[in-house]
Amino acid sequence: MDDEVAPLVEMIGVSKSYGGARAVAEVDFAVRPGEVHALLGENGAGKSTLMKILSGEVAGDAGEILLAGAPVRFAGPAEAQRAGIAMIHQELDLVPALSVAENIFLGREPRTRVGTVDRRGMRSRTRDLLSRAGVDLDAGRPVEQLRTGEQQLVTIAKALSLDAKVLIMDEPTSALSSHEVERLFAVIAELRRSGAGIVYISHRMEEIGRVADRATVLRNGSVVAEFDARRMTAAQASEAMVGRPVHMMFHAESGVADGDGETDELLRVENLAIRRKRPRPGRRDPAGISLSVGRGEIVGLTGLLGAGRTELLETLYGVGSPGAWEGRVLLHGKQIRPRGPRDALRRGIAFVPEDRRVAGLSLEHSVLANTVLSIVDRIATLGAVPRSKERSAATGTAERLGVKLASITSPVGSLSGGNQQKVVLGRNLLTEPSLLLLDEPTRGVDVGAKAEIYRLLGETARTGVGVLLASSELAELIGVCDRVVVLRGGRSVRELNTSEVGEADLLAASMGEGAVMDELAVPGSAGVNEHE
Amino acid sequence: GCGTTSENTEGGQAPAQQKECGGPDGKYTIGMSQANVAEPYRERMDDDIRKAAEAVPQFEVTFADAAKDNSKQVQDVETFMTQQIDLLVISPNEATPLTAVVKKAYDAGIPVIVLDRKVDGDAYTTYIGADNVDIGKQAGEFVATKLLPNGGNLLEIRGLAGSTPAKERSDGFKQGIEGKNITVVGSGDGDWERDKGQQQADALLKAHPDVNVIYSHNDPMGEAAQIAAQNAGKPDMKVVGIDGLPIEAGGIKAVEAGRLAATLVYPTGGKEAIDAAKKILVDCQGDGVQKAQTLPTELVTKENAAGVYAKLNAG
Amino acid sequence: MTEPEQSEVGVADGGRGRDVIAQLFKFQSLFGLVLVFIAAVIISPRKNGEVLFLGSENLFNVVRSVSETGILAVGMTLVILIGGIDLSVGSVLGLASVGASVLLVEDGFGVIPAALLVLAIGLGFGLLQGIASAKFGIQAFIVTLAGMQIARGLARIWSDGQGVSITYGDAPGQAPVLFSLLGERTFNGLVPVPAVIFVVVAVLAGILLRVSAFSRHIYAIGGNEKAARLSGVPVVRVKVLVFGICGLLAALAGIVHAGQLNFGGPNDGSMYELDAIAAVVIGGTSLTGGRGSVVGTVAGALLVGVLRNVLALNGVDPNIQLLIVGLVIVFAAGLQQLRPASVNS
Amino acid sequence: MTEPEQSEVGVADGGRGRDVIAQLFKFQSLFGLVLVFIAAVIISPRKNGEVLFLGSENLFNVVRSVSETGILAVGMTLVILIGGIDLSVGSVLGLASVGASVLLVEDGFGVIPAALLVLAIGLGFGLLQGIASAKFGIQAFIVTLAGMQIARGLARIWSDGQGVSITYGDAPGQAPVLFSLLGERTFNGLVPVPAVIFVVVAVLAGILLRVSAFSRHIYAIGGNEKAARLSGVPVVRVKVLVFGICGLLAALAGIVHAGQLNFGGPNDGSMYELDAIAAVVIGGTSLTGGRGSVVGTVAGALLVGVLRNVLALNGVDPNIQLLIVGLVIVFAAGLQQLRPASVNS
Ligand SMILES: Nc1ncnc2c1ncn2[C@@H]1O[C@H](COP(=O)(O)OP(=O)(O)OP(=O)(O)O)[C@@H](O)[C@H]1O
Ligand SMILES: Nc1ncnc2c1ncn2[C@@H]1O[C@H](COP(=O)(O)OP(=O)(O)OP(=O)(O)O)[C@@H](O)[C@H]1O
Ligand SMILES: [Mg+2]
Ligand SMILES: [Mg+2]
Repeated sequence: MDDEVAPLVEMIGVSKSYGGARAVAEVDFAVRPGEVHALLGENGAGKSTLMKILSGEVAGDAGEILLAGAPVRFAGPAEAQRAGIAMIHQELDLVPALSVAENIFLGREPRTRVGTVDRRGMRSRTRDLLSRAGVDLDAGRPVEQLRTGEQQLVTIAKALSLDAKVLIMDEPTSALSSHEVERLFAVIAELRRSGAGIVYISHRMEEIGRVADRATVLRNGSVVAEFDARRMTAAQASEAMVGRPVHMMFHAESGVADGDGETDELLRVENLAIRRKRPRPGRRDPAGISLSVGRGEIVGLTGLLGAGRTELLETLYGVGSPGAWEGRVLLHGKQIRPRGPRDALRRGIAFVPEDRRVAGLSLEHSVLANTVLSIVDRIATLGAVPRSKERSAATGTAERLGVKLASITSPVGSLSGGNQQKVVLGRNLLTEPSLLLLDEPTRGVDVGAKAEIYRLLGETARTGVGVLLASSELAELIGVCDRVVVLRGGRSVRELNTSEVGEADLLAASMGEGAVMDELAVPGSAGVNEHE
Repeated sequence: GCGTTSENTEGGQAPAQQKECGGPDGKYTIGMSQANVAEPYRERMDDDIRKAAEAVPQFEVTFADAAKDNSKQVQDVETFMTQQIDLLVISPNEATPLTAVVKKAYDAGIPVIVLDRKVDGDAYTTYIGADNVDIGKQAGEFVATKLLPNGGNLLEIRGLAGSTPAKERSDGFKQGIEGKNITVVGSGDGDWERDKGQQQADALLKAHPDVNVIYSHNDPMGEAAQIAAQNAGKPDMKVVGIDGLPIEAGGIKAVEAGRLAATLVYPTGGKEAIDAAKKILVDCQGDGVQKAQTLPTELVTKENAAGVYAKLNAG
Repeated sequence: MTEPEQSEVGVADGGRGRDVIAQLFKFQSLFGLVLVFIAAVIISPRKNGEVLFLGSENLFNVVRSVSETGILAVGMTLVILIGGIDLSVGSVLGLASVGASVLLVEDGFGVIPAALLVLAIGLGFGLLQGIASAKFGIQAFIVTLAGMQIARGLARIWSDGQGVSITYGDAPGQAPVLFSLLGERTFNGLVPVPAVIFVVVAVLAGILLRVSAFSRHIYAIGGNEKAARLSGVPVVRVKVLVFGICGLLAALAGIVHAGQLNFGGPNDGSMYELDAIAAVVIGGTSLTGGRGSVVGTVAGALLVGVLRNVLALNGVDPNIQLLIVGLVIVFAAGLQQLRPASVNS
Repeated sequence: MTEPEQSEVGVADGGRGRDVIAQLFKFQSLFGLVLVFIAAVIISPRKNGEVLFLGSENLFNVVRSVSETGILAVGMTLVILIGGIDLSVGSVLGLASVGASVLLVEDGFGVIPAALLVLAIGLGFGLLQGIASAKFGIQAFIVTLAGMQIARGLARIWSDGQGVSITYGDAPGQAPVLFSLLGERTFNGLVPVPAVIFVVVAVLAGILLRVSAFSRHIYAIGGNEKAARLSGVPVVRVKVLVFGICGLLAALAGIVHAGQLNFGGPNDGSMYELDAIAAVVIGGTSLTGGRGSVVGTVAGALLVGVLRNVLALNGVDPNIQLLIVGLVIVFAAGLQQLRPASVNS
C-alpha cells in the first residue's frame, strides 16, 4: 500500500500487562483507508488484546491511540463504535435467547416515532445485512438455534451494520468453510473499495495472501516483522511468528499405508439417519451417512456449513440431539448404541467438541483440573485422588502437547485459544481412546500449534487409534487425513483419497457442483447416496 | 389496676444459691427474652415492661427478640447470662425447649419471671400469665349467649398450626359452646397474621355463605375477617377476637369502632412482671412472690370498650 | 435444555402453520393455569348446583388474593431476567405499608404526597440495592438478603414496633377518605381495586418488555452480559434501574396492602418474596436470566392463587394444603421441561 | 470477574513469593471473620476488667449457636458448588427434629435406629429433590421451595401439629438417656456437643472436597456443566447425590436440634435456609457454582454468629441489630470483590 496515505487510526507504543505477564509490549500499529491489514502471531501473541485496546474494550497500560491524527481515549466499546471502530470478536459474543436481528442491533435498536423498537425496520435491515454477508437465515430465529458457523456469520453481519471506518475481524472464518469464506472475501473487497480499513486476524495462512495487503507479525506481545502480504510466503510468516522455521507435518504418516485400506476396521457406520424428535424449521436431519474408520487411520469429514458433520460426531459420542436414529454403528465389529459420554468413553470413544468454551472447558478452573477431569475416577484409590498422580498426569500431558502456561494451576480461561484447545485434546488423549472424534480441532489454533496437533494426531494414529476428523480447512484435511468423506445435506456423498485429490476437488464435492456421483467405499451401503 | 387471682405457692425448690438481695441502693439489669416481637401482643408486652421499668430508677432492661426461633431464644438467655443480668424475664416461644436454659439461669441464682407461656417443671421464680383455655371458653360462652342464643353455625380463624395458644383457644372455645347446639362449620389457619386471616376468611365465607359469626384466635385476623365479610356482602358479620390490646391498632379500639363484636383481653403481664422484679430485687421481698399469678381476662364489648381502654393505659 | 421465550424476545416469524406445537408451547405457562383451573372447577364444592369456585365473587377473591404477590412478581420478573434476584420485596412491602399508614395517619399527608413519598422510598431502596449489586459486584442474593433485614428493621423502627391502624376522616389522626378507595375491595361493586392495579402493572410491564429497547437490554444482560457490554448496552445503568423498578413496585404493593387492610404492618409481607419468585419461575422465567415473560408470571401467580383458593374452599387440612401446593408447584415447573429441546442440547 | 478458588480445585504451586497476595486472598473469607472478631473484642462490654465476649463460655455459645446453621451450610456449600440451591433445609431440620422426637418418645425406638431412620428420611428427601432437579431439569430453586413446604407439612402432620417434648428415662413415652448426650450442652463440661458435630462435619466435608474424585466432579459441574458431561462426568448422579447429602446433613442438624432443645418442633428451623445460604456466600462461594470452599463457609457462619453475639451482649435493640447485621453482610460480601480480578474480565 501507499505509505503516504494518512492512517485512519494509529496506535503508538501501546502496552498491556495482565498480572505480571506482558500481553502487549510497546506496539505501533496503523490502519489506512482501503487497506486490509493482517495481524499475525502465535496463540497468545497478543493480537486480540491489542485489538481490544483499539476497540475500547480493554484499557491499555501505556501508549496512545490517534484517530485521524488526534489522540483519543475510549471509555468503552460503545465509544469506540461511535468513533467508527468496530470489532468482530473471536469469542462470538452473542446473546443466545435473542433473535438474529436483535443481536445485530443490540444497544443500537432502531426506534419508531413513539420510541418503541422498530421491529419491522430491524428485520428488513437484518435481511439485507445477512444477504450481504452471504447467508440465508431467518432474522427472527434465536441465535442459540444456530450452529457455530452461522453464528459467526451473524457477528459479521453485525459488524457490517456498524458501518465502521475501521473494522477489526478477529478470526472471522475460524468456523466457516470455504464457501462462506469466499463470500466473506467478497464483502471485504467491497468494504475496502468504500475506503474502510480492515484488520484481519487469522490462523489460516492461505487466507492472508489472498485477502491482505499488509501483514504485521506479533510475537510475545511485540511487533517482530512487517510484510507486504501479497508477496509474503506462508513459510516466511510462520517463521516470523514462531521464531524458527515451521515444517507443516502434513501427511504425518498415519498408521495405515495410503491407498486401499487393508486395515483393521475399527468403526463402521452404515446408513445412519437421524430422526429428531422435534424437527426444526429450515433444518435437514442427517439421512444416510455411511463410512468406516480403520485402526490407525485418520479419516476426514468435510462439507458445507450444516452438512451434518457435528451431528454425526455427536451421535457417535451419544450426545446427539434427542430423538431416534437409524442405521448401524459398529465398533470393533460389534453393534453399539452409545448412550452418552460415559458409555462412549468406556467403549474407548473420545470426543473433542467444536466449541471449547461452551462445551469443552470450565474456564475459571485450572488447567490441571480440566486436563484430568475425564480420568479422576480412574486414578482415584478408594475415591480419593492422589495429588501426585493427578499432577503428573496433567503436567505430563501439558508438556507432551506443548501447552504454554504460567502454571498448571492457572485458570484455563487465561490461556490463549490454541492452548485451550490443546488442553481439551490432552484431556481426551488421557482417556486412551481407541477412536478419537474431533470436531474442528484446530479452530483458532496458530500454525505452530496446528503443526503440533497434526503431529500428535499422527502419533496417536500410529498407536492404532482411529481418528475421525471434521474440519472446514481443506488444506488440513488433505494434509492430515488418509481419506476424506464428503457430507452434503446430511448424506455421505463421496469419499476421496487424499493422495489423489486436491482442495478444489473437496470443495466441488461439498458443493455438489458438477461433482460426479460416486458410490461410497463402504460395502453394503445403499448404493448411490447423491441427491438434490 | 386489675386484680390478680393468686394460686397458692407450690413449694417449689429454691434455687441453689440465691444471690444476696441488693436492696434499693443497687442498680439492676433485667434481661427480657421475648419470643417474637413481630406479634403485636408481644411488642405490647415489651412496651409494658419498658414503661413499668421506667418508673423504677434502679432498673435497666435489655430486650432480646427470638423471632419465633426456640434455639435463638436459648441463645438469648445464654447471652443474658454472659452479661450477668440480675433478673430474667422470659416469654417462651415454646415450653420444653426453653426449660433447660431457664433452669440453668435459675440454678445460677438469677430470679426468673416467666410470662405468658409456662416452662416445664418449677425451676423459675414466678409465672405470670393468662389462661388461654379459659379465655377461649369465655369467648365460646359469649357467642353462645349473646350472638347465637338459639344455636347456629360459625367459622373459626385459627392461629398458627402447632402453636400451643392456638390449640388452647380452640379447645376452650369448644368447652364454651358445648351443648349449645352451635357448630363450627369451617375453620382455617390464619397463622396469627392479618393477611392470611383475610385469605382464609375469603375462602371460608365462599364455602359457607350462610354463617353470621366468626371466632378468630386473635384480633388482627378477626379484623381481616370482618373486611372479608364486607367484601362478601355481609357487613353484619359478628366477629369475636382475642387479645384486646389497648393500643390504637388494637382490638379494643376495633370493638369500639364496631369492627369487632367483642374481644377478650389477653393481658401481657408486663407491668406485673416489673412489680414482681421490684419486690425481689429492690424491696427484698422475694419470698412474698407467688409461684404463679393467673391474670384475669376481661370481655370487651362496645359498651365497656372505652372504659377498658382507658383503664389499661392508666398505669 | 432451554427454550427461548420467543413471545418476548422476538416474534417467531419463521413460525407459520407448521409449528403449531411451538406456538402452543409458547403459552406453556398458561397451560398449567388452565389445567389447574379446570381441576379447580371439577373439585370445587357446589351449593345448590352452583360451582362455588366459579362464583364471580370468588374469582375476584382469587385475583385479589394474588394481586399483591402479583405486583411483586412483575418486578421480580425483571430482576430475574437480568439474572438477579430480589429477596427484599416482602420487607419493602411491609415498610411501605407502614410508611403509607404513618404518613397518612400520623403525619397528616395527603394521599398523593404520601403515595409518592412511599414510592420514592421503595425506588430509592431498590436503586441502592442495584448499585451494591451492579456497581460493586456483590451477589444480588446477598445484597437483597441484607436488604430484607434492613427494610424489616426500618419498618419496625418507623412504626414503633406496632402496626398502624388507618381510620378515615378529616380529623387529625385520620387518613383522607380518598385512600379508602384502595380499601374498597370492589370498585363499583364489581372489580376489586387491587386486582385492577395488578393488571395495569402487568400490562404495562408486558408492553415494556415487548416493545422497548430497554427490554432488549434486559434480556441481553441476562443472556450474555459480556456480549451486552460489548454491544454498548449500559449494563450497570440497566441493572440498577431494574432493581429500582422492583423496589418501586414493592412499595406500590405495600400501599395497596395498607389500603386493603386499613393497616400498616411492620411485619407484613414476610415470605412474600418466595411467593413472588415462585410465580415467576412457575411462569417459565429462568432463574439464570435472559428468558421469560410477564404473561408467564401472571399465569404463575394465578395458578398458585387458584390452587390455594380451591383447596381452602374444600376445607382441605392446611398441612395437606402445604403438601399439595408444593407438589403442584413442582409439577407445574416440570411441565416447562416438556417444551421442545433447544439446539444446543 | 471471577477468581478460581485454587485452594480447592488444585494446588497453587506457581505461587512462590510473588503472589503472596493471591495466597492471602485465598483466605479472604477468614479475613472478614478476623476483622469482625477483633471488632467484637473491642466493642464487647466488660465486667470487672473481663471482656465478656472472650469468656470461654461465651465463645462456646457462639460456636454452638452457629452449629446447626453451620451443619446446614456445609451441605448447602456442596449444593451451591454444583450451581444449585436448597431452600428446604430449614423445614427438613424441623421434620427431622419432629421425627427423632416422635420415634424416641412415642414409638419407643432406640437412639441409633431412630437416628438412622431420620437420617435416611433426610437423605431420601434430598435425593428426591435431586432427582426432580437433576433428572427432570426443574430448577432447584423451585423444587426445593416446594420441598420446603412439603417438609413443613409433613412435620406438622407427623407431630399432630404440636411440638413433641422429650423426657428421658426407661418408661414408655420416654427417650433413652443416651440421647440426652446431644442435649448436654457441654460434653465433659468443656466442649459443646453440637459444636463438635459441626466441626466434624465440616472437616469431613473439607477433606471430601479436597481429595475426592467426587469433588472434582462437583467443581466441574458447577464450572461448566456441559463440558463436564462431555468429559464423562456422571452429572445427574453427582447432582442427585449432592442433594442427598444436603438433605442428610439437614436431618443431622434436626437431630442435634431436637437433642439441644429436648423438643421436636414442627415449625422450627424456618428461615434457617437463608442463614445457611448467607454463611456460604459470605464465605466466598459463588452462587453460580464451581467456586468455593468449606473453610469459607465455616468462617461465614462464625462471622454472622460472632456479630449477632456481640450485638446482643451490648444490648443493642433487636431492630437495630437487623440493620447492622444486614449492612455487615453486604460489606463482608463486598470484601470478596476486592480480590484480584480474574482472566475473563
Ligand atoms: N483477561 C486476561 N487476563 C489475564 N491474561 C490475559 C487476559 N487476556 C489475555 N491474556 C493473556 O495475554 C496474552 C495475549 O492474549 P491474546 O488473547 O491477545 O492472544 P491472541 O494473540 O489473540 O491469541 P489467539 O490466537 O489464541 O487468539 C496471553 O498470554 C493471554 O493468556
Ligand atoms: N441441535 C440441533 N438442533 C437443530 N438443528 C440441528 C442441530 N444440530 C444440527 N442441526 C442441523 O442438522 C444439520 C447438520 O448440522 P451440523 O452442525 O452437524 O453440520 P456441520 O457440517 O457440522 O456444520 P457446522 O460447520 O456448522 O458445524 C444442519 O442442518 C444443522 O443445522
Ligand atoms: Mg485472539
Ligand atoms: Mg460442525
